[in-house]
Parts: sequence; structure tokens; C-alpha cells
Amino acid sequence: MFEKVLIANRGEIALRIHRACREMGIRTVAVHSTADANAMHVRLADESVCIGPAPARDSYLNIPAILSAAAITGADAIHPGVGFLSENARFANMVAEHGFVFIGPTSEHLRLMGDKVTAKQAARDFGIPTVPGSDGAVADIDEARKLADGIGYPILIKAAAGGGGRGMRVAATEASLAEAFATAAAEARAAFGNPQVYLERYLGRPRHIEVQILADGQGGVVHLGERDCSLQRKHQKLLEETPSPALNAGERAMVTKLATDAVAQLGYCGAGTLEFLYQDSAFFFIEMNTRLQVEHPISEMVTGVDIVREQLRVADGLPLSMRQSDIVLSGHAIECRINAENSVSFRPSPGQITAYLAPGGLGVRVDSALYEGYIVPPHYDSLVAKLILHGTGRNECIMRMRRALEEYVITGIDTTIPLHQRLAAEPDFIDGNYDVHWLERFVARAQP
Amino acid sequence: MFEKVLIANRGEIALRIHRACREMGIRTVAVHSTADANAMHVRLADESVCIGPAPARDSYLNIPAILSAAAITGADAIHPGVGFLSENARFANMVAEHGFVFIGPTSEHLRLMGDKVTAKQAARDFGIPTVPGSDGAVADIDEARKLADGIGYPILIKAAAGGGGRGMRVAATEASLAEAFATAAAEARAAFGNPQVYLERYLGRPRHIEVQILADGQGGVVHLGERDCSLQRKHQKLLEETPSPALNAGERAMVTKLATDAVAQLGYCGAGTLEFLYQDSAFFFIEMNTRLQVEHPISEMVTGVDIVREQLRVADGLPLSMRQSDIVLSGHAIECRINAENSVSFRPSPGQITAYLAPGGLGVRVDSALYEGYIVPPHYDSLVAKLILHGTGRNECIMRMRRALEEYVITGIDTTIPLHQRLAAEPDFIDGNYDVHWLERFVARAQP
Amino acid sequence: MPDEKPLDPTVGDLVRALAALLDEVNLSEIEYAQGERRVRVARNTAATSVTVAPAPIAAPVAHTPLSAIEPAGTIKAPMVGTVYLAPNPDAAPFIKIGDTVREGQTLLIVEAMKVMNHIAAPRAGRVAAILVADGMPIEYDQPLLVLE
Amino acid sequence: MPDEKPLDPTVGDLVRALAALLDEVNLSEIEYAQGERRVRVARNTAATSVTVAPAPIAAPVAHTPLSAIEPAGTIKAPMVGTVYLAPNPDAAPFIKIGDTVREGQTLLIVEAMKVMNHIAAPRAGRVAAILVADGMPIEYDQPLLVLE
Repeated sequence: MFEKVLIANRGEIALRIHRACREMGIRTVAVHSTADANAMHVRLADESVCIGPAPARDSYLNIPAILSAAAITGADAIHPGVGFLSENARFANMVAEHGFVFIGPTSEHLRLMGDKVTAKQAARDFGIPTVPGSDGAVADIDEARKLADGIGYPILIKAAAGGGGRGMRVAATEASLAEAFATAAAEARAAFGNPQVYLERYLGRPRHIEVQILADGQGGVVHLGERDCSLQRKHQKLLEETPSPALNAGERAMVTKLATDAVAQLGYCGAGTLEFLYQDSAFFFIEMNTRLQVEHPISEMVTGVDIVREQLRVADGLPLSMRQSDIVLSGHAIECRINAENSVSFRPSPGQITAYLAPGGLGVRVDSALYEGYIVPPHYDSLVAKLILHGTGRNECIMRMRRALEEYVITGIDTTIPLHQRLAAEPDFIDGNYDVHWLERFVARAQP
Repeated sequence: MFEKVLIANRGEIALRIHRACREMGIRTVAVHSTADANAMHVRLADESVCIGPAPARDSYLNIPAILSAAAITGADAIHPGVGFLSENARFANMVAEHGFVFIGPTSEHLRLMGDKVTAKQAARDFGIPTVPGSDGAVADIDEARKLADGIGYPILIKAAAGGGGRGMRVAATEASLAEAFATAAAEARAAFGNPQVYLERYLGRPRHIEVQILADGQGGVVHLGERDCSLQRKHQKLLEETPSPALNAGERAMVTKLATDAVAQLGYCGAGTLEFLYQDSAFFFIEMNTRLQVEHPISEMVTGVDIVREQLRVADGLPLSMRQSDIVLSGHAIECRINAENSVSFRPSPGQITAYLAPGGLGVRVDSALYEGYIVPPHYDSLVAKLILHGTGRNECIMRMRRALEEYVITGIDTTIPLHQRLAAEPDFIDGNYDVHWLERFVARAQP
Repeated sequence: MPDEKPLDPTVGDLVRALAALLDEVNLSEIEYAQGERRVRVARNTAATSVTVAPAPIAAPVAHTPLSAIEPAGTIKAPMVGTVYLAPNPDAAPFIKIGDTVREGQTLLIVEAMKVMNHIAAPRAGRVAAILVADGMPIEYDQPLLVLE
Repeated sequence: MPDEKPLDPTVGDLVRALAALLDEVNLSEIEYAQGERRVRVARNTAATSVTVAPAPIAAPVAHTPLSAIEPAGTIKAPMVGTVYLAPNPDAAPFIKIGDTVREGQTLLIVEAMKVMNHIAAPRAGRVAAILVADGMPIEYDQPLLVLE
């Protein structure tokens, strides 16, 4: 096993990786920006190297600095964590070229899944449905009409160059297709200087369901069940749970089989997540994340599998330490993302922590790099803590979430704790009755 | 279910009970001495009542004050916690007489198991072996010789009125019995004014093995496996683990069956623990604790069962929420008792906590009422935190223990954290090679 | 709540306001929390129960319990129980504000475990304040009245 | 370690003492921790590696990293890498203490990613101190030398 691992990340995920290393007897090197000199992952690591100034592009995204830090500390391997360089194929290549092990999949797999078009094609090749659509720009309304019949209504018309909802229209039936098509094309031209649009089946109330997989590239592939990450605001997940309250056993078996079959065919090695939209008992592949995910702990809670440990093992050429038959999905788990932001306005709230006390007791896990006196810097992601709850059932888990949120003390900054408390009291959430649009409406209700 | 429960205890165990209540939607009443006005269980409870001055006899042992507090707050039930009044049959009776529910077994069972003589007799009646002995004072050396043949050597000769090792001798064989008998009797007379002695089989290197049971008094009886609590200093447990590294599957099956059969025959209702000495594949009953135990969390970690929740359920007349076949013993768990005392001299170390940061992450549970600024009062037990680790195997669990101890920050007072760190590095501990005498020798090595 | 029971101004006013509201809208209980302070007022047929407990903590810093606001000459509860200002519901109160009492004179009764405990004046003095209401539950060490 | 490289006295003395010990008992690495400070000295065939990292925390209070002890006129490392005081192992060092340097003159080299980066004097001045040793790994912002 590796003797020394450099952790090319910061915050709670750097601490998460440090903990897995320590428990395997591996020495750790923390790299950090000047803004993070007092961060917890720096304090706990065996060695630390300052790699640049506060802006991420000069430090956590600074590939030469990270490789130099690995060289001067004599690290064997580099764990990229989440975000930053974790899905950067060029970085993975350079890590290998400089004689270190990249703790993640091959750069080929990073590249394949890093491009939405090739990723969707790969999924289709493996027999996984994607959202039906036009596969490219549509020339005119006649072609659109023909394609739409094949895709099925309602139809979403989207600007090819688009984003942010502009150049986007929904046609509920054929009757409204022509007008919607014309409007979307006109908006697309106005907004992006390009009138090209494409078509896609419109999903009105999908859930975001993802499957955690682990593979060793030696034939070993397992899934750790699915996660329901539908509670999102501006495409940022706020709360994740497993199992999904929406799936039945047959759907669960189907989607996990889709994921493991694809990963096996891919010859993938590492941790990964296949993300799907789910509506009316159908799953549509969106993308594959070829790295650790923020919400990985809930899968750990219901399986007992240490995902980071397995990442380290397979990166070192070892097989997975379990087979699918060893994995029992037990109980229910929820993760509350605690962000340094106002729970109503979502205004970022960096600053000094004046008091900190994490909840404890049965079924409560806290992954956080916060401590009293720590200054949350304004330069990075606002995630400062993950409160992870485990219970024998969903109701017990939600009750535990309430009592743990009640105990959690973080003062000096605003956090999303009050938002999670409102959520825990909300009938739709308690009933598991939500889709990817639900949270936006819920938070809007609280806004002045 | 109860609407409001009064918690007649303090410290981490009061917080433990509060948490279980909150997760069941039950309101809590904290009672406290003047010294505990700022304690965490008081801060978190729905209501609190000061019941007396700092000394426990005037507050936590003050039965009229506790019953009055229950009356004025309208509590339905009283949870006695651990220690204090938890095994007091008179208190259990008075609680019931005043119209509250005592969360614990019947006063008859408290009384039966509270007396060492009746408890051992009951155990024998249920077919559980006890340490073979003379069942009372031995008249003279002739009687001693006859009895010793039946009991088997080595023989321990103990003062009937004794304690603390005085009037105690071991005879390895019959050859040394007469001299040992005479010496013990002489010492007993000198120390206690009573020369009576009794005989018992001497166990030179026993382990302390105990079985956690839950019973609902309606035919439901389960065990949650055994705990190995052999690491003791002055009869105080320091570290507990489950499963015991010393038992094989057959021994485990045997001792858990002994315990559940006895509890079923007893018609017991509540949580309880049967304690045994174990040596050379044989188990000898010592006593039964008719209450929650400090080390209960390790059994929770390997079974997922919330023991306090089950206590509340069965006290309210509900059946246990599981059968034995639902319980899977999964992985390994260790509890480190963090006491406010010097880790070498064991001098108590009350005082103000100047910094506090509990470890987090996968497989780490902390049960503690500490917080920064809290003043550990000098009046009570020195246990201030329980660090509970869970892993898929014993080795992973010990590695997790090391990294969690490394992260744990408690400043302002001395704690036993350094002792646990020394333990985690000790080959005998790592090999699971210890008995009830081992820790005394280990701590003696560190003493100046 | 009658005016002659001057609680600490902020607490007293709060309780009074809540009690008035209780009447106004015909409730049996109101809970009110602000910052570290929480007050619950409730009314059964017999008595108004006032329980002051720490609110779910905002921060684990030492707070000053309400019972710590105490003038000199304060007589504190020797036990947990229910306080009565008169020997029986129809009788006149033992004392009223402004009374001069002699040492050993009964000031009020604390009922605990069905026993009526007479609380006697530890010394002679003038009753400057009565800090509890008839039928109110009290905790150990809670200020009962002020003797000048 | 030669005397003309005056590190911060406490750190310098510590490193010197450890380096001497390293030689004395013929080791390749010594780690030493006291309080919040930890020093590791190691010697490969080529260079002596000195990594200073915070020790496992005693308390999560803001500590002063060693790099914060810096006199005015300190030139700091613009990148992570390995520092060289001379253009090649056999050559004379670029500068020595007491030298007067002109703006733009090479002071030392930082090797990062196999590239030799010449670190030039940002202004003219006299070399008051050299805070790093030849072949030493350095982190971003680490003080290299003091120009008066």
C-alpha cells in the first residue's frame, strides 16, 4: 500500500481523505493556499505544503505547484478529492507522467465521461436509456414535427448554444410545437446569436437518482445502492438520502443493474456515480461522475463500506475488498449539507466561527473541518459541514436529523441549518414527495 | 408513548437518554444540582428543574426532590440512567406509587439481582454456573480441605467480612491450604474483627464477559452479543469491545443462550446485562445489572439497535421492536472511556474546558456532554466522554481508534486520552491478549 | 396577574403579557422564546404554571439563569415543589408586600410529596417583594421573596 | 550546516542540532516535535530536506506558522519547489551574506517540474540573510532571503 498520499483538495473532503489514510497507516501531505494555512486538514496532516495564494486557480488548480509539492515531499500518490482537479484528464495524465499514482480512474475514462456527448453515447452503447431527443440541431419545423413524434410529447425545445433557461420552450402537444419552436429559435438568436435548437423529451417532475459504484478494473464491480439527490437549488444538492423514498425494489434492482453492467463493460477502475433522471418508473442517464462525491457518506452509512479506503485499494492495484453478495443495504441515511450561507437569502457568509459544537450520539456522523476560531475564507465553495444521519428506517432517520440539527452549534456565520430544520418539518419532505423542482418552490416561499 | 420523561441523571448518560426521547417525539425534563445548572443535558432539555445542592445525596440521590420535580412538570415516566438511583428498588417502588412509570425492570427484579447472594442463587436455579465456592463461612481447616476437593484448586480463601484484598490468600494445591487458611483467618480477625473466611475457586487470568439483553416481559427476549470488559483498573472499566477477541462462535452461542434463557425464565422486562468471568472456555456468573450500562453503545454499533429506545418502548408496555432473527452482529466496536483524570497518576482533574473538538467521520460516535467553557464539577464521576468506534473488523476499529484519539481536543483538564493512545500501540492489546489483571500491570509500567 | 407580585421587571412583564394573551384568546398554554430565554405559561383549572427553561442553545457559553437575578435579602426555596401563599384556598395569604414579619413566622408553604412544608422567616424584616405566585411550581434555590 | 545561513535563531539552532545529530549517529531522518512546532530533518545523498509542518494539534487555536516570522525586506518563494543557491553543484553560490546586489540579478534558483526558475532581485540591496539551504524543498510564500 502507498506510504504517503498527497491530498490535492481542502475543507471537509481533504479531512475525509486524511482520515481514510490514517486508518490505513498511510502518511498524508496536505497542500493548501495561503488562505488555508490554519485549516484542519493542514493541522492534522503529517506534512503540509503551501502551494499558492488564495485564488483556487493559483493553488488548488495549480498543477505544477501540486506536482512539485508531491515531488519535494516524496508522495507516492495523489488523491484529487471532489471538484478542483478531480475530473481533469490532463492532470491525471501528468500525475502519472511524473511517477505518481492518480487516485481515480484512467484519464481515458475521465475524458470519455467528462464530455456530455461521448458520455451519453457510451451510455446508449451500454444499453442505458438517455432522455430521448434530436441528437443535434433541428433544421426546421417540419423536421421538428417528425422527430417529436418519435421522441414523444411533451417536448422541450432548447437552444443549442444555450443555458440559463433562455431559448427554452415546452410544447405540451403537437398543436403548440410550431409556435414553441419559432419562439425558442428567436430567443436563441437574440440571446446567443445562434438560432439553432434541439429537441428533448420534457420531464416535468423528475427525481435525481444516482447509483454509487466501485470497480477494481479486475472484474470486481459492486454498487452501494442508489441515492436520491432531488433536493436541489440552482443545480446544487442540499440534502441527499438513501434509499430513495420513490423507488420500489424492482426499480432499484433495475437501475443498479444498469449501472454495474455499464461499469463492468467499461472496464472502469475506481469509485464512480451514474446519475439518472427518474420519472414514471423510467430512468434516463444524465452523466457519470468519475470521482468521489460529496454525498458519498450516506452510501457508507447503509453499507458499512469505506468508499475512500476502496479508492485507495484499487488505485494501488488491489481488488475490491468485497463482492456484491457481501453488501447488505441496512436502514436509511440522510446527508444535510451545511453551507456558510444565509438560509433564506442564500447570501454567502464567510467569517470567523465564534462557537462550534457538533452533535453526537447514535447514528450521527459529522464530516466537517470547522473548529472554534476558524475563519471560513470567502474564496471557495460554501460547504462547511456534512451532517449525516443513519437510522433503522426513514422516519427514525428524520427524527434523528431534527434532534441533531437542534444540537448543532455554529455561530459567527450564517448557515443552512435553519433551512434543514424547516425541511424536516415539511409534510412533502416527510412524505418523500418531491422532485428536482420542489426545493426551488419551497425556498421561494420563505423569501420576503 | 410517553409524552414527557424526566431524566433522573446527569452528564453524558442524561444527554444519551434525552437524545432517544427527542427522536421519539417525547418531551424531556432535566433535573440537576446547582453545580450542573449549565450542563448540556439541562440546556437541551425542554424543561429543567434544580433539585438540590451539589452533593449527589442532596440532589441526584434525593428521591423526594426528584418525585416533586416529576409532579410539578407533569412527567409521565422517569428514566434513572446509570448509577445513582438506577438499581434502587425502593425508588422504583416510590416512582410507581406516585403514579409515574419507572423506566427499568420491576422492583422485585431490582431487589433479586441487587443482592449478590440471591442473584447467584437465582443464576444457579436457571442453570448458570457461578464461581464454585463454599456458599458461606468455613468452620475449620478440616471442613476447608473437604470443600476444596469439591471446588477444585487453586483455591481462594476470602474473609467473609472482607474487602480490599485483606484476609485473602490463594492456595495453589492442598499442600499450602492449611497455611493459607490460617493466615487468611488471622488477617481477617485483625482487619475486620471477624476471623470467618469462605472458599472459592481462584481464577488467575479471567476475562470479564457480559451479555446485553433486552426483554419486554411479554415473551420477547433478545441478546445483542457479548462485550469484553476485561480492561479494568480498580474494578473500573476503561475500554470495552465487542465481539470479545477471546471467544469462538461456540462459546459466544453458549454464553448468550445462558443469558437469554435465564432472562426469559425470570420474566424480566427492560434492558439488562449478565456479567460473567471467563477462563479456560468456562463462564461463571458474577452478577446481573438491571439497568442501562455505560458501555451499551458498542452493542448498539454492531447491531444497529437503539437500546434506550427499546427501554422506553417496553416500559410503556410495547413489545420489543425486533426478534433475535432480525439482529445481525456486524463488525467490531470499541468504547474508550475518557475520564477527567491524569492518564498516569489517575488524579481527578475537574476544571474548565478551554478548547473542545470531538473527532468525526466514518465509524466514530461521541457521547459527551462537554463543550468549550463548561466546568467539569468535582462532585461526580470522572467520566466526561465516550469515544465509540465501529469498523468492519477489529484491526480497522483499532486503527480508527488511533486516528480519532489523535483528533480529539480536550484542553483545560487532564484526560485518559493519552492512556488510550498508549493502549492502542500496545502489542498485547492489539493481539487481544489480556485478562482482568492486565491493565493494572500496564498502567503500573507508566508510573514513576 | 395582580400587580403586587413584582417579578424581575423583564420576566415579570413578559409573563404578565403572555398571561393576559392567554385569557384574551382563551388558550391553555403559550410558549415564547427569544434568544436564550424561553418562557412557557399555561393555565389549568387550578393554577398558572410558569416554567422557565433554557431555550435550545444558540451557543454553548455559560448563561445566567433567571434565578441568578436576585437582590440581597432573598429567601430561596429549600426544596422542589409547589408554593402556596395561604394556608388554604379560601384563607388570606400568610403575608403581603410591606408586612413586617418576626423571626420564625410562616411566610409560605412548599408542598413536596404531599407534605406541606411551612417556610419560616429566618429573621425579622419587612416583606419587600414576593417573587412567586400561589400554586406555582418552584425549583430548588429559586428566589421566593425578599425580606428587608 | 555552515554558520553563514542564519535561519530564525530558534529554528536554525534546532535544525542545526538535529542535523549534527543526524551525522553523529548516522541517520537519514529525524523528526522532532514540541508543542505546536515540528521539524523533520532528512539527508539523502544529494540534499538535506527540511519540512516544517504543524504538529498534530493540541488545540484548534490559530497558530503562527514559522513562515510568519519574517523581517522587513524578506524575499519570499513565488512557487513550490527545490531551492538551489548555485547554478550547478560545483559552482560558487550566486550570492553570499553581505553581498550588494543590483535589481534583476539572480539570487537563487527554484526548481519546479524540472524547470530551473531564476529568482531575480526585485530591487538593489545588501543580502542581510539567506534563510534556505542548498537543495532544500520550499513551499509557496516561504521566506528565502532578506535584502536590506
